[in-house]
Amino acid sequence: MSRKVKDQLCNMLIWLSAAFSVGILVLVVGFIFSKGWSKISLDFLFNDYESKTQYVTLESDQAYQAPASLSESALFSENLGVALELKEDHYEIVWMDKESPLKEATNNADEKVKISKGDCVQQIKVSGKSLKLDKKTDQEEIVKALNENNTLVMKVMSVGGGIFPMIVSTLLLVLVALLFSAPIGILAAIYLVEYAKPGKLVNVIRFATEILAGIPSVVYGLFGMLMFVNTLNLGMSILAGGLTLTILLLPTMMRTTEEALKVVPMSYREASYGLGANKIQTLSKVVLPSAIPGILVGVILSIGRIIGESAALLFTIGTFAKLPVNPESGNFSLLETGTSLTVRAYIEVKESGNVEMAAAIGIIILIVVFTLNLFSRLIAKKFSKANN
Amino acid sequence: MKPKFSVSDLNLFYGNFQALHQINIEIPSNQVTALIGPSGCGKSTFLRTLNRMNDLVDTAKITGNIQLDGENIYSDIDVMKLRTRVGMVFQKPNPFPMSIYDNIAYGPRCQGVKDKQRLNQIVEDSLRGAALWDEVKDRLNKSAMGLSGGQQQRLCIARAIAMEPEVILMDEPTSALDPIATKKVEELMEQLKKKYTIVIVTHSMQQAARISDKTAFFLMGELIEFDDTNKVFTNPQDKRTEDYITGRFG
Amino acid sequence: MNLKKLLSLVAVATVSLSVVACEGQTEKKEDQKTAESTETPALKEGVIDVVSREAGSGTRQAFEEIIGFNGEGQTPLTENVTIKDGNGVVATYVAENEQSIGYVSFVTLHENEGSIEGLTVDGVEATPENVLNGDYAVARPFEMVYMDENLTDVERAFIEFAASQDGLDILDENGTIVDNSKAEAFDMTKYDQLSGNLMMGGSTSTESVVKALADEFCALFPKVTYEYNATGSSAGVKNAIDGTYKLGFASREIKDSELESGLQTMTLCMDGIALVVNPTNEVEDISTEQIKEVYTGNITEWSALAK
Amino acid sequence: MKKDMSLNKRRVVLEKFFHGVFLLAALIAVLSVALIIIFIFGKGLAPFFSGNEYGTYSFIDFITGLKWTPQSGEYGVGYMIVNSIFATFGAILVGVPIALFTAVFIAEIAPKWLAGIVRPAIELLAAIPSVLYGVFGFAVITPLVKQFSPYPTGDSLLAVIIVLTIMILPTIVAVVETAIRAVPKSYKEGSLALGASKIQTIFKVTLPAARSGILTGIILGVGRAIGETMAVILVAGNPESGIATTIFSRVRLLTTNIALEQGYAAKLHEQMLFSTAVVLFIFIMIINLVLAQIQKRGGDR
Repeated sequence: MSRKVKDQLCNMLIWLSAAFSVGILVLVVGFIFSKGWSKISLDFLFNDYESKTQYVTLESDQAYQAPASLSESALFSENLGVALELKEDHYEIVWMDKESPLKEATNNADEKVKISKGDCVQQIKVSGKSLKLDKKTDQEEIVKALNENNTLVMKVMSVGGGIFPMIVSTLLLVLVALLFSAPIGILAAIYLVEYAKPGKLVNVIRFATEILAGIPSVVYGLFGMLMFVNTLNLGMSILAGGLTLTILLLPTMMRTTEEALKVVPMSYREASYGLGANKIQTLSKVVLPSAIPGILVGVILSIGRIIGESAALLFTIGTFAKLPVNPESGNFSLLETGTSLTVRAYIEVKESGNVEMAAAIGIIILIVVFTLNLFSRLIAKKFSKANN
Repeated sequence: MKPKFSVSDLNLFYGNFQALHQINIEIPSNQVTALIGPSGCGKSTFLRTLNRMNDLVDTAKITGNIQLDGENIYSDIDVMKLRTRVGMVFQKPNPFPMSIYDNIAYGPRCQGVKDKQRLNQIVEDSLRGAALWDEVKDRLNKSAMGLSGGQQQRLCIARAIAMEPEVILMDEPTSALDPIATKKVEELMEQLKKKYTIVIVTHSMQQAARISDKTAFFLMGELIEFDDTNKVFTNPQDKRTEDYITGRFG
Repeated sequence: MNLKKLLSLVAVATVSLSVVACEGQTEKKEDQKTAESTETPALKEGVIDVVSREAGSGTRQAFEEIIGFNGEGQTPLTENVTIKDGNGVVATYVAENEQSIGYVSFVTLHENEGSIEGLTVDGVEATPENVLNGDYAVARPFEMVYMDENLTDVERAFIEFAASQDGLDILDENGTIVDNSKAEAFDMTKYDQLSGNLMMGGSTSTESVVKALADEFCALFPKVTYEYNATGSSAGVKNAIDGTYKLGFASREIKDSELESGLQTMTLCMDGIALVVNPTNEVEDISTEQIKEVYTGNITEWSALAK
Repeated sequence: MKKDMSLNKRRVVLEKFFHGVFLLAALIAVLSVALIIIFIFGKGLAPFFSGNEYGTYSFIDFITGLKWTPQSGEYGVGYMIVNSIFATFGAILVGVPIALFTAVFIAEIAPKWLAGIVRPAIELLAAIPSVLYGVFGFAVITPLVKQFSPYPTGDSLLAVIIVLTIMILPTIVAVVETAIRAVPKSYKEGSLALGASKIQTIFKVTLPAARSGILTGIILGVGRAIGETMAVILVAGNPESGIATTIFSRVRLLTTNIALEQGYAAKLHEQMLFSTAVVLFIFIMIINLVLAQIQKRGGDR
């Protein structure tokens, strides 16, 4: 084959490979967006995941006007100033008067309860009789029950399906993991590049880091469970997950920081020493400032890895989608269980075959990770421009 | 006149390769001493022993004795202090990726000088001392990377002067510069000679003849001859010096 | 030099293979919508694609015990089986593979009504009633386990609620099988203002049912919160014993060895295991004997089952 | 104006302190590996020694066994080891050339604006969580493979290889691209100056010069492929026995075995899962040792 043809073939292969790589990305991202886009909404982002059912007691003392825009199929109650409408198999609140007693509803423990449009009313108990609301219940009976003017107990369910608890747990995980792995990783890399004399000790450290980088995340999951959950008795918790991720991230942090430090020209160090500066001054004033772009890349890579990690968290942080809040004290606690976005996405597919929910979570993750990438690229560019 | 550096029986090994053999030399103060010789003859290595820059090379080992004003610099002394007394300018200009001002102020700041006024004064004096003040005085906070090769080298000289050293070591300072910039740096050295002892490694024998008072000729890690520059260039004692100077080899 | 030659040689061969796969893939994307129109191999001649659960799953252990295979001295499970680790994934897999057969809990069948079809076993419909009257044999208990000394009154109230008429109604609504003939209504007044956190966990099959119970319970006692970690039946039992979970849940009989440590157990309800196939599958009924033959690999063709 | 050169005690102590801190941080990596080994090997190797409270199991049967049926007490990971090797080798065979060519494309061939698009695209590919690759594989790749497969199911070694190839692409491309860009310009100019074409320069000068970067990329690719769990668990089929005879046969890998049964395992069964982790761990050690040797010998000569 003449050189020209060989070149042509190679060139074609190179373009094809690049097209294949980008094509795959478009396919995977396209699939995720097509499957998950329909579920994306503000509620999806901020609602609780689990639906919450409440018994609320209501008294009404005035009559209310139905709004003009109400659709016929909606049932309106003058007594409570609220309209319900049958959606598939449950009745949903479609309209509420501003002063409706529902706004001041209290539950069995006399705590105020927030009831909003879209919540579903499952049952009404009034003057001794209880009426279940589903597609089989007779609509006149519902209206009659709604309009009986004495105390009424209503069973209201706020529909869940949101991923807010998972977002919070994931953010806490990122914080805990970075808080430990960044300092250790950076300091370790400084030792390896600036201090270490070639010899047995450095080889041992390098070999250990290589091993850590190679260990599959499922093995980290087992180790995390054994060490942090059981032996250190942290139990399944954000902290246990965070510590497991810390070790998992160490090699990435160390390697990227090492690369960043190596990129700093030796002449800078020589110049600094030549001016009588000592090692620490040289490090803090010259070497580290110009290595920051590289270190930032390491941090961003790690955040991306934390958000994407699932195997290492399966056995360490729990699977229940709730805010990591201590029930007694009511404030955030790292010792509480929580579940991350990816772990929940896996369980959605595994346990209920819910590909749409997993894809929707995937969309959120992609958006977060992509903005992180963009953000770090801008910073890196700004810093490198400032340096030379 | 007491010598600035008195070097006795100096040997240097990189691992098991011996780079310097039994060097004995007395470097006079407030004069320019040139070190010449073919590449790889150990002149740069010798220069770097004077401010212990070779410590950065793990495999380097030194025997013998170097006295700066009578004090052995290889005893247990503060190497940082040594390097503030013995400044250095490298072959390739290596300004920090910072502003011109910060480059000059770097050394003093490392030694704990914080007062703004004093720093401004040091920066101005050093830049004037390096004949660079007029060219950069209105863009002190611009990045030093924007300067030309010659300006960058003079900036490095100014940076060294800012430490108020007693000696300035120059490792082929002009080999990376064009002729005009080289001329400027050489004129500068004429000024510097008055205040500082200068030891310069150079490939160009014309440069050595032009600016140096004394010249030392190195060959294969040995000091062959060391004398007044015009004596070394007009009637060298050792045949090997004569061959090198007349360009027969090297 | 040789590294370069090896790489380009390998490159030429494999890139074309993956490009074909990639072309196939992109084209696959378009015609996925018209999957129905491409004629699938005639079902009758098709090989049976046997699907089972992963070792240790409560649903699988109960299924194999009742049908009577894969245990000590019994014929083992067939070699070519696809293992899916969860009711949901089994259901989705069966929904998308015409020739597959799998087994899921009634709860999952109840949730995936349209996309998969339950077979009748020995002519008996897979419904809670038939399990109650004993005609439908393939069922297993949902067990709640706890250590008595770990319990506070929140847990005791929840246990009482689960056994009460209200609790059984909820279990019934979620597709499990309860015998609520003799249960009385839950008396809320016995417990004045309850508060605390119900720390629960265990089998994945019982998760949705226990959550339904806990939702109702927390509606009655708003100061109570709950948490359910789906970490598997064995983890449920293990954590109940060491106190990580106050209440553990398993989707299988509790082994005597597990009871030694003083573990208390209570059967919440029964849950049938339904044999499910793809809706396009013409087979309606399967006998217990045939189930054993299929899952031990003696019957491999759908034609052997078609009436 | 002599500055005496006596030692400044305070600064020397400070210097020593920082040196200690940096060293300690570096040792944490060693400590973590030691802890992992102690815990995983501790629990994983227990069944092979007498006196284990949950009963013993022969190591030979474990390593060479072709059947994994915990309820009948048989724990053989032999077939999983072979399947894992097949899957990883397949992914490297297909993935490395593509990744290499893509890296060359970004670093050398593509015009600046196009490289500016392709590079972040590849980075985003690396950022996609493996669970989503699993979902993609489950919904798109297995149905595709089913069309070509003699078996009624798409779950297969081929599906695993395709998913793993996609996953290792970004890892290898990133490392190789930086290695190519680190090759000094003077090499390329030297080759072009001698009349070599752009493509020849790439293959004859640039790639050989970036050899150590390419090898590192392959190391990372192998490590990522052998360790992947969540992306392949939904497409592997995970049968209880059998080495893959064709690329269409179902496979169970070492990693999927652990993730599948960890929730349900107890006593001896759980220990055997840790033994599987030990095998995986030894795999990683071997891979690192072998490729570290190659890198040292074939490195930046």
